[in-house]
Amino acid sequence: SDDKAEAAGAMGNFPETPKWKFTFVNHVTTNPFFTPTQYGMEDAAALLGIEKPQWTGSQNSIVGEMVNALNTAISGKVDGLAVAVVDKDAFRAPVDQALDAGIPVVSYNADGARGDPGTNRLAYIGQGLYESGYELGKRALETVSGGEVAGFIATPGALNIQPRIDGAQQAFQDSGKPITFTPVATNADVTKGLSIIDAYAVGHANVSGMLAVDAGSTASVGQTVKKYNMRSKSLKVAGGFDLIPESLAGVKDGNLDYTIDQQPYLQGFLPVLALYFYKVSGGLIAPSETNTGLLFVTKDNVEPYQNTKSRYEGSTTDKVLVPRSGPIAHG
Amino acid sequence: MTTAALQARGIAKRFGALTALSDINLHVDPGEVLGLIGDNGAGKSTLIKILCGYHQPDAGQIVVAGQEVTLRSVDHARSLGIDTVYQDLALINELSVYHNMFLNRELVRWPLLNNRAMKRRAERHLKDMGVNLPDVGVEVAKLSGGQRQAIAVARSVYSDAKVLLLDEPLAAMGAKEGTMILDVIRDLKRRGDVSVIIIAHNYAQVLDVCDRVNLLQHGRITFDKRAADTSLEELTDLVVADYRRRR
Amino acid sequence: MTTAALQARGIAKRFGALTALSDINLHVDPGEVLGLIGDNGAGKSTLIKILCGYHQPDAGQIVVAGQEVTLRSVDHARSLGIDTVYQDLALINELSVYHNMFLNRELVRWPLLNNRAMKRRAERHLKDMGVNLPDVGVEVAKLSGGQRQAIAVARSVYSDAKVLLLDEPLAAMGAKEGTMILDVIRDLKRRGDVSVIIIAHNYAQVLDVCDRVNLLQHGRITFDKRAADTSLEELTDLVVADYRRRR
Amino acid sequence: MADTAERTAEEAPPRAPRRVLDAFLRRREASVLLVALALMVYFRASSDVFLSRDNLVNIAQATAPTAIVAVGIVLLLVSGEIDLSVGIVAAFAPFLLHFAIDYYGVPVLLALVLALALAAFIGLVNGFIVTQLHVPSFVVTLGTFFAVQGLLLITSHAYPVPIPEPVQGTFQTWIGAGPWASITWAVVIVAVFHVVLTRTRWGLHTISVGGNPVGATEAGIRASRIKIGNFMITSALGGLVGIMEAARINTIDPNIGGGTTLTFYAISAAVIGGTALAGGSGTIVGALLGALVLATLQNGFNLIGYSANTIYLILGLAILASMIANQYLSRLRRAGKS
Amino acid sequence: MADTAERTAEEAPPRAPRRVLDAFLRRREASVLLVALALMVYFRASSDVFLSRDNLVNIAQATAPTAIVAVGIVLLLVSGEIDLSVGIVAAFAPFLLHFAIDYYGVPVLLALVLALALAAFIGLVNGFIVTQLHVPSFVVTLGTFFAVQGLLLITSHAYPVPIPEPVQGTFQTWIGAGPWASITWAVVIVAVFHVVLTRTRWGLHTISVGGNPVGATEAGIRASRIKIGNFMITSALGGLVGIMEAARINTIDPNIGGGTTLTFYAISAAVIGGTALAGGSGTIVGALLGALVLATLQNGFNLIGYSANTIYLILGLAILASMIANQYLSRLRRAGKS
Ligand SMILES: Nc1ncnc2c1ncn2[C@@H]1O[C@H](COP(=O)(O)OP(=O)(O)OP(=O)(O)O)[C@@H](O)[C@H]1O
Ligand SMILES: Nc1ncnc2c1ncn2[C@@H]1O[C@H](COP(=O)(O)OP(=O)(O)OP(=O)(O)O)[C@@H](O)[C@H]1O
Ligand SMILES: [Mg+2]
Ligand SMILES: [Mg+2]
Repeated sequence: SDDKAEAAGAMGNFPETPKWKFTFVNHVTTNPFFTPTQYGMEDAAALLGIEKPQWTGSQNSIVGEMVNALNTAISGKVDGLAVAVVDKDAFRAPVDQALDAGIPVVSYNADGARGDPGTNRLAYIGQGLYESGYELGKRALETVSGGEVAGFIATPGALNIQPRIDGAQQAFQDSGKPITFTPVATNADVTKGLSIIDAYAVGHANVSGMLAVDAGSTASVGQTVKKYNMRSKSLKVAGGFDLIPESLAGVKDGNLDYTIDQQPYLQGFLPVLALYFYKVSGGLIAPSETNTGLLFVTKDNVEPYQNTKSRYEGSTTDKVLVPRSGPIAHG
Repeated sequence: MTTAALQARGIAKRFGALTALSDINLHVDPGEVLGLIGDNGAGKSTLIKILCGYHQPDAGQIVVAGQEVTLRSVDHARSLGIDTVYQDLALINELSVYHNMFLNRELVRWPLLNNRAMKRRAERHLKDMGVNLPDVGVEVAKLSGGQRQAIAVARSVYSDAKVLLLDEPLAAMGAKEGTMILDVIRDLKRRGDVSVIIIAHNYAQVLDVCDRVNLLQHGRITFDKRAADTSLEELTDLVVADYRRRR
Repeated sequence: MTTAALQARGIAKRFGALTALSDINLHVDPGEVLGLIGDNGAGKSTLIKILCGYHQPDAGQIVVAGQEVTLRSVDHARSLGIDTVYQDLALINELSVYHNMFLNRELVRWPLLNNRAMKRRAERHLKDMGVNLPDVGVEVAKLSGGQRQAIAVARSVYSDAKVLLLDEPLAAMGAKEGTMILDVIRDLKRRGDVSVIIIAHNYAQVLDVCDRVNLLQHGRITFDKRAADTSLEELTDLVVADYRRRR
Repeated sequence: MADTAERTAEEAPPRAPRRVLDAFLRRREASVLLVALALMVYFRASSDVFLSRDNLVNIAQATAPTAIVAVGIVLLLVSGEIDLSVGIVAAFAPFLLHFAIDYYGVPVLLALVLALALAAFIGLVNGFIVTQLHVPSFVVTLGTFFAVQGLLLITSHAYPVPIPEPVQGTFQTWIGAGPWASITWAVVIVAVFHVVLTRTRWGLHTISVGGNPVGATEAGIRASRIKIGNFMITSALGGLVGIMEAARINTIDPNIGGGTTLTFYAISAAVIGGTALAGGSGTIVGALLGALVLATLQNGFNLIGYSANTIYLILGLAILASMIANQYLSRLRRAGKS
Repeated sequence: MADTAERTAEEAPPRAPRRVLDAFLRRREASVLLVALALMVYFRASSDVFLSRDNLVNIAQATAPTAIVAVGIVLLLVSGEIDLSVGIVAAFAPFLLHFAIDYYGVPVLLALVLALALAAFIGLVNGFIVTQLHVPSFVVTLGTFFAVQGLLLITSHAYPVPIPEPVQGTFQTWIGAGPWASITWAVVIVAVFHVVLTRTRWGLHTISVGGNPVGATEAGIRASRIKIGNFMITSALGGLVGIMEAARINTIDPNIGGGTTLTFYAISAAVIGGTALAGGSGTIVGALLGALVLATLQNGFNLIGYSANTIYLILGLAILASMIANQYLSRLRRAGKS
């Protein structure tokens, strides 16, 4: 059947197209955050009958390596590019070069600095890291009004998480409340990260907030809160990012107030669609700015995340239909 | 004629463009002490390293007690009763004197090393040889040249090997210590079942302890006489003659 | 009395609990060859390493050509004209023969090494000494024991040092090669301006080439005679006597 | 050689406490231990809770994985080799356990054995290529590092999984989740391999092979066997650490070990403890103490609460200061021995 | 020694092409070069554009930074030391340039000199602690790694800055942004230091100090001076690479060098090129070729279109295969020399 599809080369009402190959350039290629992004990108490609996009870039947010990967893709004459523009200056020239070579480029997940995308990409599809960090802080401010808040970050300076912590810090600053926000470095090794957060907790028994900006640290915050029963002490808020099982368990058990879902699946799925439309329409359908949104997973809505494994959250490779019923929560 | 304890037949060895040994035929009988002499760089050490299984020869056979064998490794040769003192001594600087003396032949009270027994035996053997060390527990890196050599020699002499290959065992030894080692070798000879090949540049010592002398020149054995049938003068002449001819 | 070329006064050296040298007084006059003998582990090499600036003494003074000096380093000693052949030879296995011969005294056509000149000179010197090598470009790791020693000796002997310290320069040398080195030393002596301290265990060679002999025992110089006034028998007896007394 | 310079006379038996102190100072590990103790005193002075039970557990848990991997690293460094892949083996092993249990229904203990055996097999491959094909271990293990990372990411889809049901409970506690579980494992493993390195033929030959490869071969020691064995031990220990840590953090995460981070810490612990990178000399107890020093530094400064950027500066300076002190102490120690 | 075994007779002068081939094969770097060429042939066969000008620029730009840092690493490894901090120095140097120009108005060239001098100063500190205070270089440079990382994050607030105005244009092109700029620097630096290592006293003494530390000291070589110098060279080269990369990627990013990643690649390039971790032997041209092999592998598989997870597996296996081939070739080469 696969053969047939290829021979026909057409999907749905779309015309027969070459098997276009798109390349995603990422800053932390092996990070679990982007596992659903890769599923999204694969699923979109399968839907459209094009080749599975390439997932490449840097493992440790080294911009030089990303630029190399981007340039290599341009040399390789790929059909479309999605780039996480984690640095506003570094990608300007390569993106221009790609556009000059007739390769459409969109940015996803990160788009330069606030108010300055830096590159001439056709559109941005994602949700800003800085903004999501700001949201992390803002949500915490609903319950914290003073004291000490720690923000845990695995690798300071790394482009996938540093903007989040900067955003969170800004949120606290903007609030004007008497809160001291301290960024605390954990570790690339999650196990060391847990020990470090544990040590911080031991040394700061009266901390009023513990936030984290990466998956590992978020899970570790939940575990530490539980271990020292910090909810019964001065802790007002604990939260973080991403939906790995241990974080969800933390939310469920009330050790974490919330964890933020940046809907990474869409950050893979939508760029493929955008690039495909551009190609198939000869540029008539230009990619449009798309906010993939941000979702707070709290005790109230954590259950479906825990009880179902889905490609959409990265917890399984299986194709699943996630059932739901009842009214949809709204404001 | 008795079966030789160790025999080399047509041994050749090249290092890149250099032919170190071209056609070596040599044997040592049970209980015999053979002296091997030759200029620096003649290939004596190379030959020893072939006879003990460290180097593989490019051609030729090795016959141990009448049995043709391919020596796969030093360990293999040792299992056939061939033990060696190397010119570079093969000591491990990081280990103590007694561990070096029992290297790869450690006394074990399974699973642990029997350090006490090794220490005791090492002390006794070194004392028997007249070697006096600060302490057998000291690392060999800290020893003087002669002390190091004494350890390497003691290690082989007190093994129960059938064939001992000694590459310049006396080079760094003091006058007195050298004499004592020669005594030990003479004792072995008296026991009658150990064969020894000994390399030395001091011909007086060679004639003193050896039954027979071989000269290695141009990759071949060019001279083979009983010690009783030759003299210090003849040996010295042989070598100097060669040197004069070349000049 | 002439000023000694090199003099040691009350030199002492300890290694941890071990007193290697307790009170050494020794001198060598300009143009003199001094033989230093003693048992293995007596402290001869330790003394040489102090005289060449490698070890720092725990006590005592060193006087070079009448001037009391503190030898800060081997380089410093060398700048005062003291050059050394170490018992461990101090060769760099990774370097070629000629680089080793000129180590830390390289011929330079700034900023580059003058390899051609070093090669040429190395070849000439080694030939003069009767050393025959496959090639001076070969790494010393590949050489035989005697070849290595010849290089170390040639390096010092052909420097223009005022005082040569030779620690067992003949130990691994063949009969012929040893004799030739002794000839070279005799040539130096004839020139009259070079002083030599030579350590050797072969007393015949010592008496052959030295003007004076010192015996190092129990950390002290216990014997000091002109070579002409002593004999092989006396020297051998001295050492054996000590050995007998201890038994 | 009757004339060996004599030992100095001052050998009158010292009094008992003096003797214990002497025996302590004679040990090579003494100086690192002193550094560790000094750090503890300093941090205790800076923070009341530093010596609380909770925090000691925390330090113990941070020490254990580094120490256990460092045991293997010491064996390898002493035998003249290195292993960069051990950290990724640590990440892979718990996934192997998970696959065996959740996909194939293998009983827990058997799955543990299987996972460790597969880990050891990676060590075997490393050792084989190093000793038989003569490729330097740095490149070989860089290659297996990438290859195993690829396998890990492909099979795990770069996504964490929960601890398998049958592992939860006793087994999980016992293998790593219990407060003192991992440090107990570490101490036992350190003790065993300390004995192996210092008191068995294997250890002696490991030292020989690294100290003087030519000499060891001339003495008939089979260097390949020793090295391959040490690669296998290292990988197996790495695998154990991975499973232990997964149990402790209660999730099987592809980021356990942080790629090369764990390896790096382990090498650092080994070197801090007194193992030479150049081979031939090392101490396993020292590596444990090295891991303790690193864990204490990290814990102490985090307890005090330095912020992200500052802590690196402080940590770096503290490492330098500690190691300079360590060097100074061990020179004192050597002088004191005389 | 007249009796030295003679050279075999087959020394009739071979014909010219044969002679050139022989001279080539005699070089130690020959086997790595062959591996690199084989990879190029393979990738050319897999992808038409592999040898396009654009892609060659990509490969050149990926090779250059690793190769330049590897030059310093080779010098250090040969002299028996290592430097883990060089990657973070690379990240720090462009910030130093930025501070000097944007905050203090220092002219560009002077700022470059200042930045490199400060980088070299970090090397001086490393070298001083290693040689004078006798702390192993692995730990020292681990300490400076953290300390400099702290300084970097504190002063940069962990946030990238644009290239200073005065740097933009000619200077930027010339130092790293031009398509062939960085590889030109790399080739020049490799050539210079190849001569330094093989044809000057400094190089000879570097080899001596690493090959036989006792022997070198006995010969009067001042090991400390040599080592400190090599630490300074390495740090300065690291600084240069940082500035070069900042110019190329058009941003001053605190993550240039990726912490230890650049260092790691440089060490790998050195070892692949034929430098021994144990000291005493190494080749700078080999390190360039090692960097080329790594860059080619990375580029080629990316061009073919492998995705992240798979690429690690492939890359790892390719490293192993290449290095086994390399070892095999160099054994052939050694046999062929005879
Ligand atoms: N591994 C090697 N590689 C290359 N050449 C070698 C090697 N080993 C020895 N040779 C060469 O082979 C020749 C013979 O060396 P060998 O060590 O056997 O001499 P020898 O007779 O023991 O000399 P000596 O009396 O000086 O010890 C020498 O020219 C030496 O340079
Ligand atoms: N670095 C050191 N550390 C500890 N002990 C040492 C050191 N160097 C030498 N010794 C000890 O000092 C004593 C004298 O050694 P030295 O090398 O000076 O003897 P030597 O007279 O040269 O002997 P030989 O004739 O065997 O060469 C020996 O007992 C030796 O073990
Ligand atoms: Mg020999
Ligand atoms: Mg001596």
